[in-house]
Amino acid sequence: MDFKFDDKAEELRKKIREFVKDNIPTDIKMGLFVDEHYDEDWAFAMETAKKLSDIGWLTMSWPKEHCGMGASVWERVVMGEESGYWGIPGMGMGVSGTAWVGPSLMLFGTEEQKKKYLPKIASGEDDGVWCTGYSEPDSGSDLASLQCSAKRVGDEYIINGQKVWNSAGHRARWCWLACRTDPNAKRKHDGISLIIVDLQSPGVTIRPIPNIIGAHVFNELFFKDVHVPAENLVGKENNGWAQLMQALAFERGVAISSSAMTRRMLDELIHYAKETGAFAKPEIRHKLVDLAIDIKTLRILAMEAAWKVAKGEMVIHEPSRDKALNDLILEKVGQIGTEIIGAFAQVDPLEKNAGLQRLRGLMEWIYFSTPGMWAAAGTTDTNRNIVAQFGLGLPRGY
Amino acid sequence: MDFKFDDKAEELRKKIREFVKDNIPTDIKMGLFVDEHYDEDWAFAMETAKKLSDIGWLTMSWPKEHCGMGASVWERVVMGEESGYWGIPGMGMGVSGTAWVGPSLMLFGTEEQKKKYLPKIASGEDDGVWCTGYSEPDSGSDLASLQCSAKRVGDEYIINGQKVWNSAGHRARWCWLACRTDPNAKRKHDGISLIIVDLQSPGVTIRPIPNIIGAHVFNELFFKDVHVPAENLVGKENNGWAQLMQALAFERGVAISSSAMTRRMLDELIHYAKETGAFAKPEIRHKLVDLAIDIKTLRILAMEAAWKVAKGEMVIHEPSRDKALNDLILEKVGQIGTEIIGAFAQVDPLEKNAGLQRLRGLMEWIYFSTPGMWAAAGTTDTNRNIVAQFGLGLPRGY
Amino acid sequence: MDFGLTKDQELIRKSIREFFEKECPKEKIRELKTDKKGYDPKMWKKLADLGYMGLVIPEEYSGAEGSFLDLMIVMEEIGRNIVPGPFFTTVCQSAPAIEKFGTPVQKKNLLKKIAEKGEITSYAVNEAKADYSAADIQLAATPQGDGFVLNGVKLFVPYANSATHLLVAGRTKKSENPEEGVTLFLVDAKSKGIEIEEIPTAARDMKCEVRFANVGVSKENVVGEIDKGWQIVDYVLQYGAVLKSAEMSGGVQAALDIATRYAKERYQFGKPIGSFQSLQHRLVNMLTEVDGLKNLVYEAAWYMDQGKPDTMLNSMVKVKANNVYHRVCYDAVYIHGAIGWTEEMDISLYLLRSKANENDCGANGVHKERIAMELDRYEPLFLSMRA
Amino acid sequence: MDFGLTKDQELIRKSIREFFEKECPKEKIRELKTDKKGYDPKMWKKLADLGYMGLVIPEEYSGAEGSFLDLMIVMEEIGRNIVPGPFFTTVCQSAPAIEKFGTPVQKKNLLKKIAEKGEITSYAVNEAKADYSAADIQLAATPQGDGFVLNGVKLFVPYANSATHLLVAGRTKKSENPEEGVTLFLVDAKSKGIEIEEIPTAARDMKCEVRFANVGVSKENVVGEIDKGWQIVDYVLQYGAVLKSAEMSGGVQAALDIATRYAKERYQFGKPIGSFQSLQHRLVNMLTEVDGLKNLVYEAAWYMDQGKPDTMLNSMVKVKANNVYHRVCYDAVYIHGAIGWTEEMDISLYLLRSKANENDCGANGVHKERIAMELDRYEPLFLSMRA
Repeated sequence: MDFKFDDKAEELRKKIREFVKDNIPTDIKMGLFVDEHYDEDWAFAMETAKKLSDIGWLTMSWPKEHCGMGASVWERVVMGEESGYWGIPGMGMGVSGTAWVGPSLMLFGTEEQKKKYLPKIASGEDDGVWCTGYSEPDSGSDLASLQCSAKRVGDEYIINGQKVWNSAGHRARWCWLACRTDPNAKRKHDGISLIIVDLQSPGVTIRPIPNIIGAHVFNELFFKDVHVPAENLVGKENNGWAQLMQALAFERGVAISSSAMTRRMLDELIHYAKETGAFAKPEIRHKLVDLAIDIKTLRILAMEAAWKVAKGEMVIHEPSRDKALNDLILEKVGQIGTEIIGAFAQVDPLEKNAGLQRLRGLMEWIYFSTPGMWAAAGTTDTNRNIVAQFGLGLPRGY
Repeated sequence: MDFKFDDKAEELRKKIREFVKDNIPTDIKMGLFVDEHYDEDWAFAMETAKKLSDIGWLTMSWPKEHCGMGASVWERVVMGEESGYWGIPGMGMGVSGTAWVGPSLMLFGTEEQKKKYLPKIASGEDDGVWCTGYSEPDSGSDLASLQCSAKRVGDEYIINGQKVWNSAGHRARWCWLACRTDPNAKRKHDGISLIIVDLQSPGVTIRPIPNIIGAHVFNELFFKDVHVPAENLVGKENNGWAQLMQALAFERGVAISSSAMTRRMLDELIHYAKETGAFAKPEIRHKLVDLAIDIKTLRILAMEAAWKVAKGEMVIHEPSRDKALNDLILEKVGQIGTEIIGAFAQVDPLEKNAGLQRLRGLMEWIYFSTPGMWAAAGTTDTNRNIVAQFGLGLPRGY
Repeated sequence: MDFGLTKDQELIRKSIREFFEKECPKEKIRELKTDKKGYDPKMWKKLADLGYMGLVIPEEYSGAEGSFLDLMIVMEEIGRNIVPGPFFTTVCQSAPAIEKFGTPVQKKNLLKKIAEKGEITSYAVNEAKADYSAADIQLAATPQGDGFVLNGVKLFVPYANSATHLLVAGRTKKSENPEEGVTLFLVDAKSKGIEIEEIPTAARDMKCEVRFANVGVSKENVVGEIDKGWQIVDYVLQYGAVLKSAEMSGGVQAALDIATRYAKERYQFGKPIGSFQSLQHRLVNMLTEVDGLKNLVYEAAWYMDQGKPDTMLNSMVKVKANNVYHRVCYDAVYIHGAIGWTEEMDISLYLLRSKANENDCGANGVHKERIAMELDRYEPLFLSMRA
Repeated sequence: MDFGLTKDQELIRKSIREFFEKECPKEKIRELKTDKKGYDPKMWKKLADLGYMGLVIPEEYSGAEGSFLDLMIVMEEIGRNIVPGPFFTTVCQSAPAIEKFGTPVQKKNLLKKIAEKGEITSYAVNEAKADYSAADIQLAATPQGDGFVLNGVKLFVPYANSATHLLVAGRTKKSENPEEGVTLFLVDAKSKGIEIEEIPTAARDMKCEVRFANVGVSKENVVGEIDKGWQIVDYVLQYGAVLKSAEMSGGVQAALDIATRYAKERYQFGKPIGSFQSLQHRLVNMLTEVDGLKNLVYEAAWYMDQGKPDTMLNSMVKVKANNVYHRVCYDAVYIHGAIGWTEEMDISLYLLRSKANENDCGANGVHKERIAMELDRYEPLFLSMRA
């Protein structure tokens, strides 16, 4: 056993903190999707992405041939922790590109696709921003029932249909689209393909879906006879479901950065509670203690999963286990956070410079974001189903 | 609206308290099934039952023709509250007889059965003690799959099979037995009958099943070629399932007395916490406050259900709703109770006169009883299924 | 024991529910979020004309002299339809304070105007801590000439920008016990020196910051006794807590209905999502919470109605309402999946109000301590049997 | 970062697990509940012969000088198989205290006997409050002649009736800060004036009441410095908390396995009950808790092993263990239905130990306050970036 990071990873941590000191304001607005709403926040995020790219951190886990650093698992973990804690924006550029489009392309893409798209993502340019097109109005948890169609006509696919919940859709150049290429497949899972769509193509319409507090995070994408070159097919036609499951697994491994983010929230809360005198109340400080234990637990679980990955083991149920736990922690942060803030928790967290906001609106942001997070990347229940099946070997229960 | 009891009910409450003052020790060991283990406790319970019977309270809700008082719903509620709060033993004489055997016989029994059994129950005699034979080793939540068979031969039924979880089986004279009279019925629900079995019959064996703390509450009953007169059939042959559902509904309406019992526990806990100084700690007293609110909530829900009964409405999902809530409250009482007691919560609650017991072992009794209670009278999940179907109109989900 | 409404009360519920369904569809509520006033004066006028402003005001001041239970029903319906507006602060906070503690002149002036014209009075108690503690009341009320001069800042004052009057808690004396030295003033909202600014809340429920700079108020406008205002604040806290809880109870009843309906209509994996057991049990727990809150509110309201407020129960009800409102709205949004988390779904309007509702009339901290104080005082029943 | 065991550690785990599976079947555990000693001396002898008593005792005292992690593995396996016996109080509480704070003579006398003969030493700290607070230590240790005289009562002293020695915390000085004036004594369990009585615990884990009436103890038997014993108590508390948590972690790993197996094997409504979603999700939450506890224990034990105890983490681990042990055992029993609630099912043995485990080495109250103290001291990382 060894619960310290290796020297190389710790060296990286030091460098990241220097970067943070020079580039990231200490009072940055943090939180899920927080930088996608305001133009100036997005601009700052992209500016930061460029800087990260220059150092090689934006896609550090990618191999060197694809403009990455070939970073080790533990370096990636350190990057995840630090970016979560310091709220480094632009780290994901809307998440999709760096987190799963790139890795998926490396697994399933053609040489031409790799050459065309990977450098764009790794460079931190606007052209490297992606969004993901999975869900549809009638296909949520039951994703395999999706209907958006891609019809092969000559050298092209013609796309028709609709996607929803496209986070960063309004910031993205490309869409990582799951669509139906074989409407007659026997099993609904067998007719799906992944296709890259240029969002600047004619026939694409993007409609914002303001979230509960009016933040522009989600979009609806409409495809009307959108022509896409056949070379944009990723992997094999009708083999999209397996590729997509792989991509989803990349998506769910957020526990490292999320536990670091909630740890930052906790640190800020404790500090605030000390300053306001709330920490002197046992009924408050015991709740903070409980939360601290939860966050510590999520961190060690995420570390254990990373260790398995580092050993070359498959992790199947672990990311789902950690995602479901993270869902619970987010609620607790929002609850105890807004309890400590008190009446000031009513103030709109989206409002810039609202004088009565406390802790920059972080706690309200988390409070109102949480139910959305529960539904994202597989609902809490969906993730529990996965753990039941693959972690405990129980029969499918739904 | 009116949240006061009528004068008659309040008058009854006064009388019950006088009875308690004269007959029930203030330091009585209370709790679920507590009086079935020790012989002297059972003797005291039966002695009390006799006294209750003399006043007419043992079966107060029964009509006068069946040795009852024809008490109103609200009088019964008051009786339930007071017996729960003061821990009046013998109130149920093992529960089955007074709570559902009697009422079921009045609905489905023959005149002869009514004449023979009801007065025995109402008299508080040993011969009026019943146990219930529903569950079998392989038939728990899926009760309709029961296999214990009753074969009609001439004027008799021949019973063969096994029952488990027979609470008070070792104290009872009669068994209220659900058994299979038609093994060839198409639906498993359609071959079941209810039959009265004299436990003194040859071929009946009773084996104790000590519970987790060694208390003798449960029994196993074995029937080997037990001859029972055909006249002991209750209601119609093969119509037992419907009658049994009715009896189960009687069984689940325990929220009134249970909320009063937990209220008593809470009162004792608060008193103890004040004396030991624990109440001065906000992290403790806030938990007591939370518990007080929960108990108050259960009480008002139980009252609302009683009000519907008093109005002549059918209550279907309400007892299940309240049972599931009661399950949660029992856990909380055990948790906060043992937390306040501290290290002394390790002491065996079954031990009489253990010097280091606090609050007479009540808190540990509840702590260790609760998981058993979750499984009794329909598991928590089973009750939630009932609420989902009948309270919310959702499709069957299991 | 009777949990039922009278025929008259049923009628009130039916009328006001239909009124809101017609006059205040969810689209209007969304529009009002960006409205400068934050409520609809036309609907307000109609409500006043129908007599709802004066529902519990005595007949001599042109009111209907209805019961507390009548008012509770209206609040439940306001919550069910999440109707925005100054009804609560005017009818459920300011008016009862004036009616119980005001001078005959104050009553005549104010209550009549509320009942007849629907004039808005806003209750201003919160300051920098905004925690309903006596120590929070620091707005200086300094004697000057025949009256007082007010200096300080009040926060989260509902619809102050539309009010004709403000009922303001100020400090007339510093003392060790912060409950002493509080005085209530009925202040003309147009007085010189008053500045009102909207606080941008998540619910857009028009809470204002009100700044007082040398605002003069005459002695006649003192409500109740000088330095003894805390009992009025306490009265309004209890009165308001029960009615705010009724509003929240109405809200979660609606949220449960919406979520249940969605669970039946939304199909995934070829069946309604309401057939999945984990989701069913979530809904069942919501139902239990909703039923529990509803009936606790009824009980507390009935005691209020009888003129025998149950202080412990009143606080229990608010804690329960706070917990249930959070739990039910969170789960109701979750049951909708991602779409529940958008502006366009009605369910989000309910969740948006959670932090406002939780803090209005006291969050859990203040009420749990009030309950604990009652429990501390309370002689347990079982001891009565001991010799 | 490495969550793995070394080959040697894997071997320890394998050996001790097999040993307990063979030597301590559940039937024996049930029998021992009514045994006067509460443990099996024959098995104990074998354990000692195999060197487990001296696992972490230095070689010079005939021990194996193993690591803290080795000991943690053994405790995990003891917990997994819920092996009753005086291992914990001897090897995980008394021996480390003597090793770190004892005189060379004490070490030689005691550690050697533990390692070689498996002699039992019991740690006696709890008194009337039994809450691991310094104020609880009131047993009077009065100087007399060349030594001290002990008077008082110790509670919940494990296996004291089989011990050759007792390690006793007494009060040598009253002072305002109760942490001052505590002194530890190594007392011959057969000394005149000692009375030992079994406390009937639900777990029948042989906790004793030990009464001291004018028990003489010589100066040589003082462990550490006079009046400065609190640091030893604190050391043992942390050392023990991590190892008790390891035991509890082993217990819930087993409980989860048992419940999962039962859920697969038990059929109702024609399918395994493990296919019902509500039950699945219950098991999933249990798995998450079990995995979390296990890994937190590993982390805390590793820091101990490195000689850099993480005080905050140690307390977090015990709170987590307390919560998880309750949750998992409760749910595991529930998943079994009524049969889980009987003596005959193994799962009940785990639940029976919950209150003992929870209170041994500190319940949540004491550890949450310890964590809070650390948090209070702690300079948050994010402030380090501020100029």
